[in-house]
Order: sequence, then structure tokens, then C-alpha cells
Amino acid sequence: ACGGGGGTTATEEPAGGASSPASGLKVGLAFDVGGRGDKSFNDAAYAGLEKAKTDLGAEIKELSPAADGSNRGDLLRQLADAGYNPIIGVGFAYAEDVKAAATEYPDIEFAIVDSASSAPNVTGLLFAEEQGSYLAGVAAAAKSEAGHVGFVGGVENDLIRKFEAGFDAGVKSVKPDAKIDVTYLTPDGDFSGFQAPDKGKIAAEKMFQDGADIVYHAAGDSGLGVFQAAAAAGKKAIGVDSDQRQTVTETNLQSVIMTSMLKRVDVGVFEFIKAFQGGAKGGQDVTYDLKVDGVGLATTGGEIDDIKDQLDKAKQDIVNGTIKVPSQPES
Amino acid sequence: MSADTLATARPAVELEGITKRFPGVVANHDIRITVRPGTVHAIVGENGAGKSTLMKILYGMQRPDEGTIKVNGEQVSFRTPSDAIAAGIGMVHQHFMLADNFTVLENIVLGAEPRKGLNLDTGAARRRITDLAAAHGLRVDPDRLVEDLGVGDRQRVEILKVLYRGARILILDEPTAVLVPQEVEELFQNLRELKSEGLTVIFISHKLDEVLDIADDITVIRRGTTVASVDPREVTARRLAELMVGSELPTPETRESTVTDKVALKVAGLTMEADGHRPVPKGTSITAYVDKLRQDGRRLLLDDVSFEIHKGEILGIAGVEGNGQSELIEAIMGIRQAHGDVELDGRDISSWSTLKRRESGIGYIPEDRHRQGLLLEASLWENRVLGHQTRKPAKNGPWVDRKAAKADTERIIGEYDVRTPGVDTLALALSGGNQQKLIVGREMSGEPSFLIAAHPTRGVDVGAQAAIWDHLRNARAAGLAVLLISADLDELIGLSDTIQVIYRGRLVAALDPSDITPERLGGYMTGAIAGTEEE
Amino acid sequence: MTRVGKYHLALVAVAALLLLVSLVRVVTGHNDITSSGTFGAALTLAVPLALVGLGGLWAERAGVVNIGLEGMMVLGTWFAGWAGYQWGPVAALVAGLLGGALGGLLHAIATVSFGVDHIISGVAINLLGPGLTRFLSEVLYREGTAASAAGGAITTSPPLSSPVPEVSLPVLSDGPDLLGKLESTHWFLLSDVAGILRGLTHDVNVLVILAVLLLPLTFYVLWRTPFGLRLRSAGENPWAAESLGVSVYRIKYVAVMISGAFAGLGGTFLVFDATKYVEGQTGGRGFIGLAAMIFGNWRPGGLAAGAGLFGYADGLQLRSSNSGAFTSVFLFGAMILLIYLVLEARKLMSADLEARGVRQYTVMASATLGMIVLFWLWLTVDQMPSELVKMAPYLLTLIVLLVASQRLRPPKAAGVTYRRGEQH
Amino acid sequence: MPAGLNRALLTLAGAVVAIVLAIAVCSVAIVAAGGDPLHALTAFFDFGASERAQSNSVATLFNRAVPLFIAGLAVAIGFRMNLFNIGVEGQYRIAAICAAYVGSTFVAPAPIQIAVIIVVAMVVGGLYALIPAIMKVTRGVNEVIATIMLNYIAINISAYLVRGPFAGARAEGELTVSTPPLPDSGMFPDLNFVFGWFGMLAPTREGGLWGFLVVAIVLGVVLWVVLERTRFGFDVKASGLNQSAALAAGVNPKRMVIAAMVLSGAIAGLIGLPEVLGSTGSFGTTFTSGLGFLGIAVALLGRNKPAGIAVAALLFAFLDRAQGPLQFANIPPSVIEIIQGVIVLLVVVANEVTNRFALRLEERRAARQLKVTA
Ligand SMILES: Nc1ncnc2c1ncn2[C@@H]1O[C@H](COP(=O)(O)OP(=O)(O)OP(=O)(O)O)[C@@H](O)[C@H]1O
Ligand SMILES: Nc1ncnc2c1ncn2[C@@H]1O[C@H](COP(=O)(O)OP(=O)(O)OP(=O)(O)O)[C@@H](O)[C@H]1O
Ligand SMILES: [Mg+2]
Ligand SMILES: [Mg+2]
Repeated sequence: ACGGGGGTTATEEPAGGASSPASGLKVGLAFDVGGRGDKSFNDAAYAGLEKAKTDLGAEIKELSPAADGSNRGDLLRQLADAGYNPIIGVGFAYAEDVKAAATEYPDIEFAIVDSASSAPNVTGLLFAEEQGSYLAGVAAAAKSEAGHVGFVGGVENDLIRKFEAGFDAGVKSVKPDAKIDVTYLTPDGDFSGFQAPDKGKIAAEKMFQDGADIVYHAAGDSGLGVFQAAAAAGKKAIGVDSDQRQTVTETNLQSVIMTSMLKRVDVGVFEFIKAFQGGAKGGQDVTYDLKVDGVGLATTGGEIDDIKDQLDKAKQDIVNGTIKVPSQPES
Repeated sequence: MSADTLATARPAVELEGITKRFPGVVANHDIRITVRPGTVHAIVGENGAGKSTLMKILYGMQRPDEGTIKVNGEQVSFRTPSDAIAAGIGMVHQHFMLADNFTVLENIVLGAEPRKGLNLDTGAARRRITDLAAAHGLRVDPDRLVEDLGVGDRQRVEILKVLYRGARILILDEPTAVLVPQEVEELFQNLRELKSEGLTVIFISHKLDEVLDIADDITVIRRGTTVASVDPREVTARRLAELMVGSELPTPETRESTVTDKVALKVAGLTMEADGHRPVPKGTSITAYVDKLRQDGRRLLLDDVSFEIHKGEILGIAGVEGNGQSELIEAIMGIRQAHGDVELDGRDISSWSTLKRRESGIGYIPEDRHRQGLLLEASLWENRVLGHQTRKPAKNGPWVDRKAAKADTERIIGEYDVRTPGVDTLALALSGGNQQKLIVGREMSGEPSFLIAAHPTRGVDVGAQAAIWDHLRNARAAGLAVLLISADLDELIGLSDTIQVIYRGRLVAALDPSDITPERLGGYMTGAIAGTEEE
Repeated sequence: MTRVGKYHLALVAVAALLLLVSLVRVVTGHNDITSSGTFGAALTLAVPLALVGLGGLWAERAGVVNIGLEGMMVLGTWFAGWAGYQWGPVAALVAGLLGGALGGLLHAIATVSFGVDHIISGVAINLLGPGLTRFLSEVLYREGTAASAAGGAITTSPPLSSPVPEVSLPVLSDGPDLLGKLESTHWFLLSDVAGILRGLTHDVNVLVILAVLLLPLTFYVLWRTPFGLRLRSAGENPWAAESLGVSVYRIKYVAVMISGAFAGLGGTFLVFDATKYVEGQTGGRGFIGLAAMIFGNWRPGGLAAGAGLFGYADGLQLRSSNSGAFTSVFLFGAMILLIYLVLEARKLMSADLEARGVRQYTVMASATLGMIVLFWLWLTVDQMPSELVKMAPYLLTLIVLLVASQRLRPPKAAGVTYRRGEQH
Repeated sequence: MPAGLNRALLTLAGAVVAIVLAIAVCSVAIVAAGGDPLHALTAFFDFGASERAQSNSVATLFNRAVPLFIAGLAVAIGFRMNLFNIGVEGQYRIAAICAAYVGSTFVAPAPIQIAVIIVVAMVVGGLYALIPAIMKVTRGVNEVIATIMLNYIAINISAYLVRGPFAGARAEGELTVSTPPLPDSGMFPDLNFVFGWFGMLAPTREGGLWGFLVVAIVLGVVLWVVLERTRFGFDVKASGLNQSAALAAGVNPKRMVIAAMVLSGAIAGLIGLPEVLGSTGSFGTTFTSGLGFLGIAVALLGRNKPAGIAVAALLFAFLDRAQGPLQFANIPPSVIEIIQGVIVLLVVVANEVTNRFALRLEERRAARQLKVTA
């Protein structure tokens, strides 16, 4: 997934946003279930959209689907009918709907976050979560005194399993015999696992009780429980998506967040809009990986500053292709 | 004591121009009644005449559309029963108003609980209830669950409820419908005692001899309005009936015997376990198994019940309620499992389903029409289909034949004089008596060979009673075998060709109805007299 | 007499169960089965279920079926979060109670005053609760608001302004932590008891204590006071109650609002646990709480057992994805079947003629087969597919229901639309 | 007859009042959110500017209504017997995944292919509903609690199946999982031609107007006939109204529980098919869940009668469709959920109120009649 003309869009067109007239660019965006205000994935996408508004003078419209997600396709169509172009679907769940909408509206450019391009007018905005998670794994292993770490996933779907796979590989690269506990809160299809801090707490508590000293979460709002468990146990946790040491307001929790695996959906969304304005066409994937800093580790708090060299080395190896990070866990 | 003399001067209850309308019915229309204090005042009238409605109005459960109520001379306007209770009125309803899952004590104190701190003071309540029960001869165990009680006990609980609240005016809506003569006599004894203590009793009954026995004044209601006020000493039951319905007082006498020698129903060794039916183990005979059950001290609801009913015969089962009548019926109908054999027209039907039994010619007038006989929220024609859903005229292939069912319902309405606006009326809109007539009509259709009639005229007025008896007699003459269960001993003695007494699940006596009085029969039923009378 | 007998029987059963569990733990080496961690988790998971189940109990005992508990719980979480971030836990508690009670009030108006079908009103409240709270969040927590600056967002409230106090049993489960020491020795039985006790007493949120107290309190109020008698009479036979002057409408209103308040309290507990409101954090607990209530035969004690069983299975499930502790369930099942078989076999020996029959033999044969299969599973499987582990709490509840074929006795008039003066 | 007409008019008036009140309540909310209620109201009727958008919107409306309608029917069967089948949710999920998978394993002419899929869905749904039914009749397990538990179990089973044994091939970079796609012969033909009748453009949206609409209509009619006209329907009604009377009338309650539950489950099995056969062609990550719960509201709103359920389903679909337009009008979409809840409540309240009002009218009529005869 690393190829596909990736990462080049940013350089194809020099930023000339100011010269283009404000009118003309109408960008539509459809959120994943949960919609605005999750301080995470959806909000990051919105941040990119908003940047397009201020920097590129775009007119923007963002829609949230119904709670059961049944109207994802209709939102895309309604945006298309209202003259929005390009249109972005946020989340892999949009894969089929974007594909269908793209065929129905061949003149409109679409993008989908977290899924591959499926039509000539669809750009797949992919993120190498496994690479970022690999770095998180390296950091965890390097910092773990017990040689025992954990991973809490919200919902057991393939996206979250990507995080697990990268983390796993990263940890093993530093301490091959390290113990890694893995817990998913709910099975695929039951999205409550992203909204259950109490369950996140219980899962992480167990890991800390068993001797883990760092737990990485990819569990949305349930991550809060992981932080709480870490704070109670006097151990550390690793956040996800955004720099959670900054977004979490509780001071006692901030200090347990050793680092966060950043997933720059905002960058992806903004770059896509910019490229569109520059006349780029879809039909390909753009992968936001370590190379273009589409993923990475947050350094707020300075807790991983001492292992900076180690992390940089790992990053370099991945960028070079010396290390290939798996995107699905082995078992 | 001057207040006392004043009170005697003032009527206990005065109802003036009471009118109450229900959708489609005017239940009460310009009713006027004056009840003297310290008397038993009876109110009689046909089914649906409006007696219960009137009493509910007096008790604050329903509000009159027009008219005034005076209690002890004061005009009152009751919004809820608690207002009526506060004015010293208590009511025993026609249908039991008891919470089955509560104990007797809980049922009695509800709404007037003695307290100790925040707690319910059960000790004080129990003492009070035991005192009251002793004072009025109303035996009950305060700690038993009501669902385990027989009807007689329940009736006592209802009366205790009223006395517990210190009511001075008692309304009793058909309290005797479910009692045996001894119990009725006991109740009347109590009422006379209450009367002598200065209490006022308003008493409703369809049994006119009872009314004449106990009442000091009688008011007759017809079609929702008062038609006469009579003095019981100056009126006969016959005259009273004429006032009510404009017809003669019917008697349940059967004339000549129509009993044939062909056995219609044969029941042998019917035995039912109290704590759930268990199949007889392989290799054991039923008798051995049942013997073992008895030895083990297991309670048996039915204990080796055997009898035969011939075509054209009515077999009456006498018994105080709760002695196994319901179980016997349900075993014959296949609703509850039991050991033993049931044969219909020579065929063993003991393993048949209820449906198949009905199809092969068993009719069933259940004891509790609301529970087992009707779909209250369904139309009359649908109620006609009930139990006949697999037979003509209700059925047409897999379909329900609506047209034929409606036509046949019209027939029943005509033949049995069911008072209703039409076949599409909901069953719940009919008065109890009319509901009963519909059920009798339904069960008689399709010419059953055997009929179970449980309390066929309970709560039915005299006119309708006569009609139902006529129908039973005619069918019997045509060869119908009937198992009759009734708490009305006159009915039982009058209609039956043979009477069997059931006591604690056993048939304890076979009696000849031609030379038995209700009083003697009551003796057998309560176990006071034992042994079988020779014919 | 029989009551005492039942009570003793229950004690013996609990003791036997403990023995069995301890045995399984020692054999399998999965100490987590009775660890304080597991029981702590079980408690955390059981308490909201118990609270919401109590909510159901209050309503249904008064004759109103409350399927809207989920919606009321959602209201509870939102209001607790909203008040909590501004004024702290006490305010959160009050607001959560009131939020739930508001839902209850709505349900009461619809079902009691307007005679609307109880189920439909409940379903409507389940639609309304999430809709209304989402809407409030969209208005009050959107960007640029003070709440947003304090860390709120549309899907979460800002955190509680001060932490919720937690307490432990002094000496035993805190400080010297004697129970903890005993637990870590992993002795047969003793450590199990210690683990269980410590789990239930270590670092317990004050709301847990409140919730645990509410169970006996509910029993006391409903079964020992005049008010409770009236309330239950409204659920058994409202017409009888009415005929004795009980104001059934008022009783029902009070009961349904208390029911909502309990659901709201369950929601508040979740907020306290997460230190904030999180959209969707109730996760269907309203329904499971209702199930716990039915499981418990509309009684507080049974309800607690139901919630506890579910909480335990859920906690174990969440904590066992790595250790495979869940496979010991197979052994546990096999042992239960073994005990059953021994008991049955003894019955056969006693030459009781009832006991023998084709049915009896088939039951025993299938029990034997089941035992062998379970035992074999325990020996061969060391990691179950995670989905199967996840459904264990639900499956377990079903199995317990099947085995302990109970004679359920719902309040007779529950769900019946009651109208003053219109009984049939 | 005028009485019946009166009744119908009253009911209509009640519904209108309820909807007006619901709008009023929501207007308050909208104003609180800083929006313009009038704007919002027009958004509900905003089916798009272009003809294409309009026909797409209409298709969306019906495509949403169809599964809701089927869900309502499934729930209603149980309800008519006082059987509370909350398990529709789980039944349709399990049925859909099995049907989608079985349908993808072979290729046959369209009618056969589709028929097999439908039969599999109904059988699986029915069997899954059989579990609580059997638990109820043999062990007396309350069906509410059993079906709640089985719903969660269904989620887990289907998650396991779709990722394991029933998983289909996936494109590179795709993170959704699904069963293998159905062959073309498994896709239900659309009904786009209908738009031609009204002089509208055919919808361009994927799947167009789902042909399963026809199945739903047929199902509704058949069910109406079965429930209202056959002996089975009579037995169901009798059991629902009075269990003991039904028993005494020879209706076998155990058999009825099983029959009603299985029928309910079989119909529930169809709920997922419009989507699978109409557009997605497989069961996967984005499968619409929650229809079983909405079905409860729809069934009750429609008073457990097929025609009423159809109206209720259309109303819900109408409201759901406005999710997009409302957001275009800058109204928070959560308003829809509020409106749905409020409408459900108010419509039933209005129903009760009008019923009482009608009764009162009848009382007065009776009184007048009496005066005439007296
Ligand atoms: N709540 C009600 N709603 C509608 N109609 C009613 C209601 N209560 C009573 N009725 C009707 O009012 C009439 C009078 O009924 P009521 O119960 O007073 O008769 P009754 O004299 O007690 O008859 P019975 O001897 O059968 O007890 C009947 O036609 C009955 O159907
Ligand atoms: N809400 C109601 N709507 C229509 N009819 C009613 C209603 N409530 C009661 N009725 C009918 O009115 C009649 C009178 O009721 P009541 O309680 O006095 O007992 P009853 O039916 O007269 O007694 P019984 O059946 O013993 O003769 C009953 O037949 C009952 O079915
Ligand atoms: Mg009466
Ligand atoms: Mg009557």
C-alpha cells in the first residue's frame, strides 16, 4: 500500500491558495458515525476542512450520518446534488458508498479516508497506522522496565488490528521476548467499544495488574479508561490519533500519556483539497506514512526525548524500506 | 344520645335523580332510593339493570352525570372511594377486589395501614383482624395468600376489609352468588348482627328468597331506573320477579326422566396431583402409583373420581368451591393433565387434546366467563367462533367464515335473548348476564353430545335463568348428557337426575335429588354428614 | 420455617459454588477466576445494571412496564456530566437523578395519565433520550463554548470538576492490606474468599456503597412499609387498591419517577467511573438491567444476583483475552454436570420408581455426553475465538436461566393500562 | 356509518394535532439551537433541486421504509400474542449473513437464486427465533430476557462469521469485511420504471428503488389475510387477548408460542434483504443495524396492523430522509431523533385522547336516543 503515487501531492502544486478566487471551490465532507466533536478522528478531518476554508477560501459543508449509518450513501449524493466538488467520506465504512457515488457522479471528485481508491474519480487517503504504531511499540518497549506492555483496541475490526500489528512489531523489534497483552472491547459490528471508558479501564487495569507498565490504546473514548487505569496504577499509557496529552484536560491523566500515535487526517484532507484545486485527478491512493509525516509520535511532555535516536532510526528504516511493518497481526 | 334519635330520623343514604351514561348505554336513569339507617335494604333487578353502577356511584368509584347523593342527610360529592370511606361507606364488589399475590392481612389493611414509625405494623394489624374476625364470626387466617383461598374465604376477606375501615354503611353487591347455604346463613347472621349494631346494609342479589329473608326494604330497578319500592313482608318472590322482568318466577324443576341406558361419558379413576403431573413410571400400574402417592402423603386434587353419565342425564356435582370441581372439569376438557380414563361415547379420549375433545362433541360452559369463556376485547361474533374455530359454521377451509359466524351469532342473540346492539359489539360492553347467555348459546350450538355446565346461571337474572334452564332441559330431552356444577343448590337439585357430592377431591356421596333438601345437601358438602344415601 | 429453610439452602449453595470455583482455580491455575481484580471489575460492571434493574423493579411493581430505562439512563449520564463538570460530583448525582426522573415523568404522563401502551412510550423515550442529549451537546458543547474550552466536545462532557471519593476497608483491603496478602498466597479456598472480599471492598466508589445500600432499602420500602404495600398493590390489582381509596395514579407517578431516577443514578455511576459523560456510554445497559430484574423474579435479591452474575462474566471476559482464563469455564461446566450426574445416580440407586424412565435416562446420557465434551474442550482449547469469549456473559445468563427453570411471577397488572373507575 | 366516519375523521385530526405539536416542540429546540424552524420545516420537504435529486430522494424514502415496514410486521406478530420479541434485531442479522453467504456460493437463474436466498433468510430467522420459543415453552424462560441476550449473541456470531468462515475476498487497502458478493442473478431487479409512470427521471442512486418493495407489499397483504381472516390468525388473536380462554377453546398455547415466534423470526429474516439484494450484494461492516428496535416503535405506532405499520414506516422513513437536508439548513440532525420520539409519543397520546372523545360523543348519542324512545 506504500506505492500508488503516494505522498507526492503536496509537492505537485506549490501553495498558491491566495491567488485562487474564493468562489468556485465547494468542498463537502461526510463524517463517520459519531460525527463532529469526537476530538479525534472526525474532528481531525474537520480541522483539515476548516483549514481549506481559511487557506483556500473554500466553501465547506459537513454532514453527519444517522446513528445507524444507514444514510452514508445518501449524504454523499445530497452533497453531489448540491454542487459540492470534491466530496470526502471520512472513515473506511464509506468504501462502498463512495464507490457507488463515484460511479453515479463521474464528474465529481471523491476522496475516502482510510480506504483505497475504487474508481477513477476516487482518491484513497490511506494512513500507515501500522508504521506509527510501530514507533509507539518501539517507544513502549524501550521505556518498559518490565518488558511487558499492552494494547487495548476498541472494536475488533481490521483498522484497529492494523494498530495492533504495528505496535506488536515495534515492541518485538526492541525486546523480542516482551510480553504483549491484547484486549478488544467489543467484536466487529458493535461500535460501543469506542464509547466504553469503563470497559477500557477494566481491560487496562488487568494488564497493569499482570505487570504491564505501558498500555497503548486505539479505542476512541474508551481510551480515557486506559489513562485512568494507568494513573491509578502509576504506570504509563500511549494515546492515539491526536496528541492526547494536549486534548485530554485532566491534569492527572495528561502526565500518564507518554506519547500519542498521531494520525494526521487533517493533513490528508487538506492536502487532498489543495491538490484538487490544483487540478489533480483521483483514481489513486495517497498514503500518509512516516515518510510524509502522515503518522508519527507526539513529543509533548518530552517523555520520549531520551529515546529520540532510537525512534528516529526506526523511522528511517521504515522510510527506507529496510523494515516492512505488517498491517495485520500474525495470529 | 340525641344524635342517635336524630340519625334515625335522617335516612342513611338518599339517592335522587341519579343518571349515568356509558357509551351506547344508559346504565342509570333518574334513580331514586332512600335507605333507612340500621336496616338491610335490598336492591333487585335484571342483569344489566344498573345495580352495580349505582353502587359504584355511591362508593365514589364512578361519578354520576346527574343527580344528588345524601349520606346521613348531608349532601356529598365523592370524587374517589376514599371520600366514600371517609363518610363511613364500605363496599363489597360483585367481582372480588383482591390482590391474589398478597396475604389476607395485606389485602385488608391496604389503604388504611397501621404504622409503627415508618413500618407497616403487621402485629397490630393482625390483632385487629383477629379481633374483628372473632367478633363477627368471620374465620380467616391473616397470613395466607389470597390465591390459595376458596371463594367463601375470599368473600369473608372482602367483608373484613369493609369492617376494618369501620364502615357504617355496607354495600354488598351479590355477595351470596358464590356461597353455599350454610355460608349464606352465616353471612346473614353476621348482617343481622351488624344491623343490630346500627349499621346500614345495602344488599344486592338475584336470589329472591334470600332477599325476602334478609331485607327490611326492597327497591326494584328495571332498565336503569327505579320501578318500585316494596315491603318484603307484603310481597312474594313471584310478585318481585314480575316487578323485575314482568314474568313469572321460574323454577328449575325437571319433569319426567329422560335418562337412557347409553353411556355418554365415563370417567374412571381420575386422579390429579397437586404439585404437578408426573407420568406413571413404566411397569407400574396406575392404581399402584396412586396408592403410593397417597402413602407418600402427596396432596391429591382429584382422588380416584369415577362416574358415568348417560345420554339424556344431568349429573350434578355438589361441593363447596375448591374441592376439586375446577380440576375435574379441566381434566375432562384436557386442559390439565390427570391420571385415569375418560371415555366419550365409548372412545377413550384421555390422551386427546382439548381441541379434539371439543370437536368430538364436548360443550363447555366455564365457571369463570371472563377468564375462560370470553375474549372481552373481541366482538360477539368472534366470541362465537371461540372454541368452534375448527368447525362449521365458523370454519371454511383454513379461513374463518365471517359471514356464517355472524349469521349464527345473530341466531344465538335471537334464541337466547342476548341484549346487545349487534354482533360487532365488543363482549365487554355486555352485562354479565348477557355475556353468559351468549356463552350458553355458543356451547349449545353444534349439538354437543356432552356438556359441561359450570355455574350456568351464576349472576344471571331470573328471566335469563329460566331461559337457560329451558335450553338445558330441552337438550337433555334430545339426549344430551350434562355434567352440572353449581353453587346454586336449588338449581342443582331441580335440574339433576343424580347428584354426586365432591369433598376434598373425592366423590363422597351419591344422592337422589328428589328427596334432598338444600340444607341436607349442604351438610354433605361441608363434610358434616358422611356416607352415601341409599336411593 | 420454609423461609429459613430456603435461606439455609441458599447459603449451602453459595458455599458449594465457592468450593467448586476454588477447585477449578487450583486445577487450572487461572487465579483470575477469584482475584480481587476480577471481583472489583465485576462490581463496577454490576452496579449500573443493578441500579437500572432496581429502576425497572420500582416501575413494574407499580404496574408500569418500563422499557424506556435505557433512554432514562442516557438522560442521567448527560445531566450528571453537565452538572458534574461545573459543580462537582454531588451536583452530578443530583442532576443525574433528576435527569432520569425527568424521563420517568414523561413515561408516567404518557402511560398513567394518557393510558398509552407502556411499551410504546418506553420505546419513544429510548428514541428521545439519545436524541435530546445529542442535541443538548450540540448546542452546549460545540466549539467556542466555555464547556468546549474546559475539555468538552459534542461526544463528551468536560471532566467532573473534582474527583469522586473512593474508599477501602481499612487494614483488611488497604494499608496493611491483609486480604491482598492472603489472596496472593493462592491457597485453596482461603485465597479465593480473600480475593472476592478484597475485590468488593478495595477502592470502592462511594456510589457503589450507595447502590448496594439501595437494594435492601428498596426491599424495606416496598415490602415493609405502608407506602410499599400501596405501591405493590398498584401493580397487582390497581382496581382493588382504588376501591380502598389508594390514589393509584399518584402512586404510579411516584414509582415511575423513582424508577427513572434509579436509571439516572445508574447513568451517574457510569459518569463517575469515566469521570465524564461519554456519548453512548450506557451501551444497552438499560435492557440488560431489565433482563437482570426479570432474572431476579422482580425482587431486589434476585436482581442483585442477576446483575452480579452478568457483571462477573463480563468482567472476567474483559480481563481474560490474554490469559485464556475463560477456558476454565469448560472445566467448571464439566464439574457441575458431574455433580448433577452423581446426584441423579444416587436417586436411581434409591430405587425410587418415579425416577426411572426413558426421559430420565436420556437426560442423564446427554449430561454425560456434555460433561465429556466440556472436559475434552478444556483439555484441548487454550484460546477461544474472541467473539465467543465476548458472548460468554450473554450465553451464561441464558444457560443459568435454562437450568434454574424458575417460576417467574411478574406483578399481575404490570403493563396493564389502568383507568380510574373502568375495570373489567 | 356516520359514527364510523366520525371516528376516522377524529383519528385523522388526532394525528394532525400530534404532528403539529411535535413540530412545535421541535421548533423550540431548533430556536434554542439558533436555527430557524420554518427553514427546518421546509428542509423536510426539500427533496432536492434537480429532477435527479428528487427521484433519488423518493427512492431513498421508500428504500428506508421497506425494511422498517418488514421489521414492524415481524415485531407485530409477536405483539398480537403478547409475545415480546425483542429479538428481531438479532434474528435479522443472523438471517442476513447466512442468506448473503449461501447466495454467494452458487449461481442459478435469477428467480431461483433470489428465492433460495429469501428462503434461507426466513429459515435462519425462524430458527433463531425458535430458540427463545423453545426455552419459553419447555423451561418457562421469559422471552424478553432470552431475546435480549440472543441479540448480543447474534452480534458476536455474525462478527465471527463475517471475519472467519463466511469472509469474502477484499480489495487491497479495503478495511471493511463482508461476505462474498452475490452473483448478478442474486440481485433483486429495481423498480425504477415506476418513476416513468409519474413522468419522473429514474433514480440514479445505487440500486435505484429497491425491488424488494414488491415483496414487502405482498408480505403485508399476506400477513393481513393470515392474521385477520384465517383460523391461525384467530388463534393468535385469541391467545393474545385471553390466554386461558384460548386454552379452554382448544388452542394449544405452546404450539402458538412456537408458531408465532417462528413466523415472527422468519419475517424478521427478511429485514436485511432489501439492502443486501438491492444494493450491497453482501453482508458486511456497513450492514444497517438497529432496525429491529425501530421496528418495535413502527409496529406499535401502526397498532400492530399491516396498513398502520406501512404508514408508520413511511413516516419514519420520511423523517430519516431529512437528515441531510436538515444539516444543509444548519439544523442539528439530532432534531430528527427528537421529532421521532415526540411524534411516537404524541401520536399515541392523541390516539387515546380522540378515542375517549369519540366515546363521549357516543354516550351523548345514546342519551339522545333514549330520550327519543322514552
Ligand atoms: N364502565 C362501563 N362502561 C360501559 N358500560 C358499562 C360500564 N359499566 C356498566 N356498563 C353498562 O351499564 C349497564 C348496567 O350495568 P350494571 O353492572 O350496573 O348492571 P347490574 O344491574 O349490576 O347487572 P348484573 O345483575 O349483571 O350485575 C350494563 O348495560 C352495562 O353493560
Ligand atoms: N369499560 C367498560 N366498557 C364497557 N363495558 C364495561 C366496562 N366496564 C365494565 N363493563 C361491563 O359492564 C358490565 C357491568 O360490570 P360489573 O362490574 O357491574 O359486573 P357485571 O358484569 O355486571 O357482573 P356479572 O358478570 O357477575 O354479572 C359488565 O358486563 C362489564 O363487562
Ligand atoms: Mg352487577
Ligand atoms: Mg352482572
